[in-house]
Amino acid sequence: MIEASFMSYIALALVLFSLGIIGLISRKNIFIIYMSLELMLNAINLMLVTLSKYFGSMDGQIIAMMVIAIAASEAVIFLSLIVAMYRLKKSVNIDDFDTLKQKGTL
Amino acid sequence: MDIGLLSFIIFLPLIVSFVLLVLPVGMKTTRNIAFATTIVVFLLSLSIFFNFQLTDYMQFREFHPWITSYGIYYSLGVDGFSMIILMLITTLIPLGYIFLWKTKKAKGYWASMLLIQTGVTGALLSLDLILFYFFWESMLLPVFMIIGIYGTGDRIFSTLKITIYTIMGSLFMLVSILYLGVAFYNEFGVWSFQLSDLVQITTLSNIQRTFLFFGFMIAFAIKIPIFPFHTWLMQTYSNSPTGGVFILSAIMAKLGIYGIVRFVLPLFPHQYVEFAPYFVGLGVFGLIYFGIAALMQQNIKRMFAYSSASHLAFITAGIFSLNIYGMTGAAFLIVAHAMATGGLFLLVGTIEHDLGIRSISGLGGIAKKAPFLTVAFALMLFSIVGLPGTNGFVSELLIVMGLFQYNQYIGIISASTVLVAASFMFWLFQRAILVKTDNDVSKMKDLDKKEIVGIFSLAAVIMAMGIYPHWFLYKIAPTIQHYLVDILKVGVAS
Amino acid sequence: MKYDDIIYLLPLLSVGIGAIVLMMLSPIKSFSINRLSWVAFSFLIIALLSNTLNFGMVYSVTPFSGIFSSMIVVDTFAGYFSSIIIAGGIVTVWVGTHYFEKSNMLRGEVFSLLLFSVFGMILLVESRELFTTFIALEIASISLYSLIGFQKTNIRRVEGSFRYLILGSFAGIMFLLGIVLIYAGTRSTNMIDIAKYLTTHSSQDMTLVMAGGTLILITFLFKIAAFPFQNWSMDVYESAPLPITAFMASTFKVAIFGFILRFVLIDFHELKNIWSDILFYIAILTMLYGSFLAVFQTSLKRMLAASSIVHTGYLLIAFVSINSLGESASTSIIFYLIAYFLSSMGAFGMLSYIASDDHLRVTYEDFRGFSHVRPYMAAMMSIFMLSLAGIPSTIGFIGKFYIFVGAIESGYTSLAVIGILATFISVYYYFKLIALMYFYPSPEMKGEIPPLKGIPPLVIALMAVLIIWGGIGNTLISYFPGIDFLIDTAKLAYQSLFM
Amino acid sequence: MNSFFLAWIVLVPFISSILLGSMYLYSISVKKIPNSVFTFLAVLSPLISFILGVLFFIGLENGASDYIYEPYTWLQVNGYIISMGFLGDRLSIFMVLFITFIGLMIHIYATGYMKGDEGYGKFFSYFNLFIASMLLLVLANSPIIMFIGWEGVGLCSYLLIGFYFTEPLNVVAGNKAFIVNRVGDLGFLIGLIFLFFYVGKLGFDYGALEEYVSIVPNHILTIIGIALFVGAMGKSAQIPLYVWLPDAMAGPTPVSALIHAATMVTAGVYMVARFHFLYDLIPNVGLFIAYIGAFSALFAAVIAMKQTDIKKILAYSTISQLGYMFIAVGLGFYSTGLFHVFTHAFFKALLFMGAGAVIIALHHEQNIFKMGGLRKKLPLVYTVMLIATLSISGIPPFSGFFSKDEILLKAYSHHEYLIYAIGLFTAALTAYYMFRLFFVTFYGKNYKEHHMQSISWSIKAPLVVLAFGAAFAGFMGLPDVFGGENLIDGWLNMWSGKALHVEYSVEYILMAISVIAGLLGILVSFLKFYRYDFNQKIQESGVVYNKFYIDEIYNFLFVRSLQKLSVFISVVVDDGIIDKTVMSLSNGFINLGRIIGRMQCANTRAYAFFMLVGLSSFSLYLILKLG
Repeated sequence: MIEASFMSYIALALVLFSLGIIGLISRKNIFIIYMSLELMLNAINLMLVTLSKYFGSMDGQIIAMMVIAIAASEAVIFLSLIVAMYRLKKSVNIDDFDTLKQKGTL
Repeated sequence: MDIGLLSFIIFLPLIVSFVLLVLPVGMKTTRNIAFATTIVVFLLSLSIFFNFQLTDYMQFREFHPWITSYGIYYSLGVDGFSMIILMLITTLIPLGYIFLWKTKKAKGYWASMLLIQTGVTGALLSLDLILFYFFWESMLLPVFMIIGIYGTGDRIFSTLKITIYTIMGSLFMLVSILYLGVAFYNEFGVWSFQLSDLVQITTLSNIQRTFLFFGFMIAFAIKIPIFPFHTWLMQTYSNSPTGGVFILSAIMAKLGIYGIVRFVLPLFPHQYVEFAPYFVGLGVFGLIYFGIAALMQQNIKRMFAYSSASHLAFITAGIFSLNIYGMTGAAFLIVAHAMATGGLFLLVGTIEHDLGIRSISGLGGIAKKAPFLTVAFALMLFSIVGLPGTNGFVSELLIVMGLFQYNQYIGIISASTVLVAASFMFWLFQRAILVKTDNDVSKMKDLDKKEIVGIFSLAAVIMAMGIYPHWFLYKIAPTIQHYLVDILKVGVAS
Repeated sequence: MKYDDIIYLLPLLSVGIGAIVLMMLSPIKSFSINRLSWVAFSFLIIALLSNTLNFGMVYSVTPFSGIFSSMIVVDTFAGYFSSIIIAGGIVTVWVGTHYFEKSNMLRGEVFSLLLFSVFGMILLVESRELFTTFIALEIASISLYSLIGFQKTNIRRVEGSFRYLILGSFAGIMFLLGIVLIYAGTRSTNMIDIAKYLTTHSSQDMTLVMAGGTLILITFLFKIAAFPFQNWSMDVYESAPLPITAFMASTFKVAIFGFILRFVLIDFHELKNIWSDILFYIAILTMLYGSFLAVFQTSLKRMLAASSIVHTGYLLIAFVSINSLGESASTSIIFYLIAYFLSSMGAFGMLSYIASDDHLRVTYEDFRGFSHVRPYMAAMMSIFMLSLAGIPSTIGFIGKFYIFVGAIESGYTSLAVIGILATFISVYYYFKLIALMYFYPSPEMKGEIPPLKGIPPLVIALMAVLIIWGGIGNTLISYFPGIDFLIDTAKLAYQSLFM
Repeated sequence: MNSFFLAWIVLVPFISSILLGSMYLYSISVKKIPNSVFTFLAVLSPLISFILGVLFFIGLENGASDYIYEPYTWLQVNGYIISMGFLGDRLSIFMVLFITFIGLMIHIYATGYMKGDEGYGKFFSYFNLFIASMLLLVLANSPIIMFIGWEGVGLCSYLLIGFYFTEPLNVVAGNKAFIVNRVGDLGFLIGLIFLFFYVGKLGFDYGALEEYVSIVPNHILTIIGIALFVGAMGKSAQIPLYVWLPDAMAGPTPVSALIHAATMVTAGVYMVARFHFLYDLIPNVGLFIAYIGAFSALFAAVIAMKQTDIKKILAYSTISQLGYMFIAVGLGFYSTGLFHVFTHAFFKALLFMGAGAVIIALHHEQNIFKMGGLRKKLPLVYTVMLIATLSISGIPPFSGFFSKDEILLKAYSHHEYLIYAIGLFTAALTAYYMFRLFFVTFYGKNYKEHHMQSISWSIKAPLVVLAFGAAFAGFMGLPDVFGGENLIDGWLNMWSGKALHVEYSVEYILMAISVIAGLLGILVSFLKFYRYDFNQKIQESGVVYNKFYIDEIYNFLFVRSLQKLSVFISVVVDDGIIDKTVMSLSNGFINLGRIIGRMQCANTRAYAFFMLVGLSSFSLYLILKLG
């Protein structure tokens, strides 16, 4: 019973994680890319929480807290950079930002 | 740490050149001090020559730990073979200075010359393979600099080309050296890159040895150069300044030969014997091939490049002839050719200095303006074409004998050496020096006193070596005997 | 409260405190960049000195194990690596000061961020608990992201920073996932416990642990820019301000290797063999890709970035051979890291110093005839190039020597041969710069040679000297610490891992 | 007589040559040295050598054994010693005597001939050097040492042919001489090396060789014999290597007299005689040599008939006479050959010097058809030339008759009738073309008047001396038919082994025939040229006049093709193939890099995708690994 639910939680987490990866690769919008990264992080959090519940120890959940904190700090940089990029190019399409492309003979 | 004679010979130029580079001294001072240094080194090497015992052992050994964790030692030594080359280097370089005297080059030029001397002597005297590689690579940098900065024509391309070409070869050699070291470690449980230790390796299979053999040979074949690896030579020679081409032709190429004898021969005796036929063939082929190619060259340096290539191919054939005639002859021809070709390049350098770079057809009528230069040129040329009475004849005779001993037909073909050089050298002499043309050679000046003394003393040595070769040869005889009997186990003359 | 523990933690603490103090000071107008740099320098030097207190001995302590529950270990290994990292920080500070003063795009906060990054890296090599490692990694990386993108008005910087951010956090997420899997497999995130668990339960199925380990390895490969994960490095190196590039290129690699060595040697030494095959190919591909990339670059910055990929390949050679011979391989990695640190730090530092001193030089062509204008700088630059190319009489040669010997010794001769080929190709693009600097007349008018003023040139010159000394070793003066000394200390560091 | 002085026979001219050379360089670059100094040194050194030679001669006459002097080991390799040795036996001393004597004469002659030439000192430096090398050649006790002299004389001839080196033609002629000689030396060297490896190890001086030569297998001996003879072909200008000698006349006339007539070109003959012990064992090779000689004699004579340059004519006649010598030595009659060498040295030197006198008198005019009627103007030259011409045409009692006739006689007696016939015919031709030269030069009608230049005594004196030699040297080899006994044979008797088996009656007839042949030739040329009309146009064309186009053929076969090959190698093979391959490898790598560099597309999602690929490949690997 618990086993089943445990596995399903894990499965859910993995599904979320894969969604995140797919989003990261397929979507063009900067925000959505950022969100899919967050999605992956949260999938991992879900895993952690599940595991700590399964092991009956707290440290998994502590780690999850910390992960959230780290995600928040990353969010700061993300948002500030997104703002800066939008200011410069008036675009949120990630493919528009290729000023660093390798030119054959620069 | 006590400094032995050899270390002194090696590092004196290095120290002096650094001091000169740091101190704010002018070009002239730099030149004079550098010259004095080479003279000192020459005297030191003389003392080595006269204190040299008549044995096949390494003498004047020096042995200090360097990188103990990998058993890399700073170990030097001299045997008969390297002794004559040492004498050659230390004799030729001061002469070179005398002739480069009036070139208006910056002090960096003279400093680099000193660095080169350190590099070549170091590579010549080191008995630890890593140490050898160390010098072998580092002697390339000053040459790189000299050609690149003071060269002419497409100098940058050619200096990059020679550098990269040579480094490619030596990197293959490096892999082989490391492989040997590891093999020694696996067998004996201690690290060592000593030549005397590495020769004791028994575990390597024949295939491995063959690969390693070629790893070494590529490095030396590029330096010498042996047939398919020679194309850098022509561009480099024609674009180098006199000093650079002098060093390259008279000394560095010879070090390639030396490397084969010093390292390849004792490390892979079996492969050495096994592949000797191919290298003898390549050598004799190269002798004729390069000789013919030289015939129609328009640029003197380019022609000399081909001519050196031809002679070096001949030397290669000699050292692979596996008998005492060929080996002795090769050793002797190394010296003979270095002297003659070095002298020739220096003389051509003075011609270029006075008249500027010209094709052969742009010269002519120099003999009337510069009789001393002409005589000196002729003497060097006689040695190149192997005229009896010069050391060139003795060495070529010996090599031909060696090749004959090796195989009668090869010997007969190789005897054509008496034709090859003569065919283009005399023609060059005629067109460039003797015959009066309507080219303006009024700016041509004759050699000054220093140069006359220098070049004619060289010529005197050349003649002496031709008239009384025994006195110069008997010191290296035991060494070569040792190579053939104890290492290759083929006997002095099969 | 054990005071000697404080001694051991002193490097970490002083860097961290310094970071905070700098953050406080930076808004104050009266504190010019120059002053801030002195502050940063003093904190870093304290850290470095406190590292040298217990230098040359083998030790391994877990300070305040009660508080940190032995998440942090301070041993010779950590000391060794953190010294390199702090040194990198110092060099960056000195070189950077000059740069930041001239180009007034960055303000005082950079030093604070820099010290935070250093702090993260030290923590990275000292942490013995996986999640702490993750935090350390994030600290180091996040401060780097912001350093790169600090100049908000420059699209290149912002874009590079953003790309690095996305990919970096993606890698971080993999790292985290790896931790979670290992946690799932072993119920612990402490390396010691994990190792214990693996040794005791060696019979059981280790799939989870291996998967987790693989994910962590991938992150490591990402951070050192190994083959399939290398693309970011070119863009980021190019977009970052030069001192920051120098810092990243040289220091971050050291830190990451510090961590992965500890991870592999302590934690996974039971089952590290599983990766050797794929790492073999990754090493080859990394070297080849780097060479291909570097050989046609015209921007010096990009060339150095590409060549750093090649050097990663060399390091991976040693990393592959770590299975069969742990000590000598890790020794050679450490030694090569020092060599590479000196060379690349010198090269990038020189670039940034030049960029700040006279007009900006980024492409090869800008260096045409450079030796006539700035002979000393040209000489130093050539030394760095030679060392990167691994020419004898520089430390780069000795480093390559160890790595290739190790490869051959552990039977990976093919790796050594390919490494040699990469070296041979590298000669081309390194010597091209020397040729350009020396063999051409300078386009600018040749005035008298301006004297080198300030500390940055001294620092760079010091590194050049060290490179030469590390190449020649102690042939000249037998008692002076030479190459052997470096090797022995590296060995000590290795031994301290297993206490 | 102390054998130590053998070395000094060589050393004296050698040292004086070096002295002269350095003095010359000094005088042209620093301050002038009067010619008298040069003259003194130059003439002194051959004189000293001559005196020494005479002393050794006396020593040998008094029954002393061969002198051998070995100062030092020249080369010691593999335990085999080649020592720098001098051998003074009857053969070498004989050679020394006439070399130094004729050399002395020509030196004196040259002092007059070269008067006022700016290269005076240089000339005598070379000349002395030549004497030294020639003496080393004949005195050497080992083939290797002999080879040193052998090449030395070649070098001197190169230097002297190109004496006026500002003129391209001279230098070209010099090069040609040197290269062609080198071809010969190649053969010589091969022969030496064979010899060394088959017997030389037992000792490489002539004594040892003679002792052990019998151990060499016969086919090897044949190779050695032919190879050595190739050397002789080069040096002594026999078919097919004769081409250099006519061009060699570009040098000053004394050079032609000394080197290209009297001494150097006979080195080949001397060499064969020196290796008699070897050639005695291989009669077939000897026969081959004889035939080569015979054909050379005929061929050269034919060419000589049409030449107009006085020196060229003499050059071809030299080739022809050398042919006679090779007939003799080839058939094994070494002393006979050397006898002819001896007489030939006199009359040919005399001819050249006379020609030289004429040339000087006419301000360096060499075309005989621009001369004529010089009999009145140059009575002395006329007389000596007449003697010499008669002598070469084999008219008794002049020296040429005895030696040449003896050769023909030996050929006949040896039943080589073809050779005999060729020799006889050639004798007739010789008489013809020599008298053609003589008549055209000294007689003829309505030639234009020349303004003569006076001839100094230093030129005339040697002419007279040599004229006596040319006239009476033959009596040294007076055949025993006339109750004389052949001094040369007697002197060199130790190996003129083959006895003569023809009766006196036959010998008389043969003599008569050859004399008649000679007279016939003279008669023909008398009719054609005694009253030669200088107004008529002489045709300068035709196969014979152009020497059968041999030079052109050689030029096409060897020189042109080699030059083409050279260009091909350096341009097509080296630059075109090898270097291109090397460069294209590196460029290809760089271009490949450009292509691969496209992966740096600066697209974040693509980068992420690459990472994902890496990730999945890792997981795949892991799955495969764990099974």
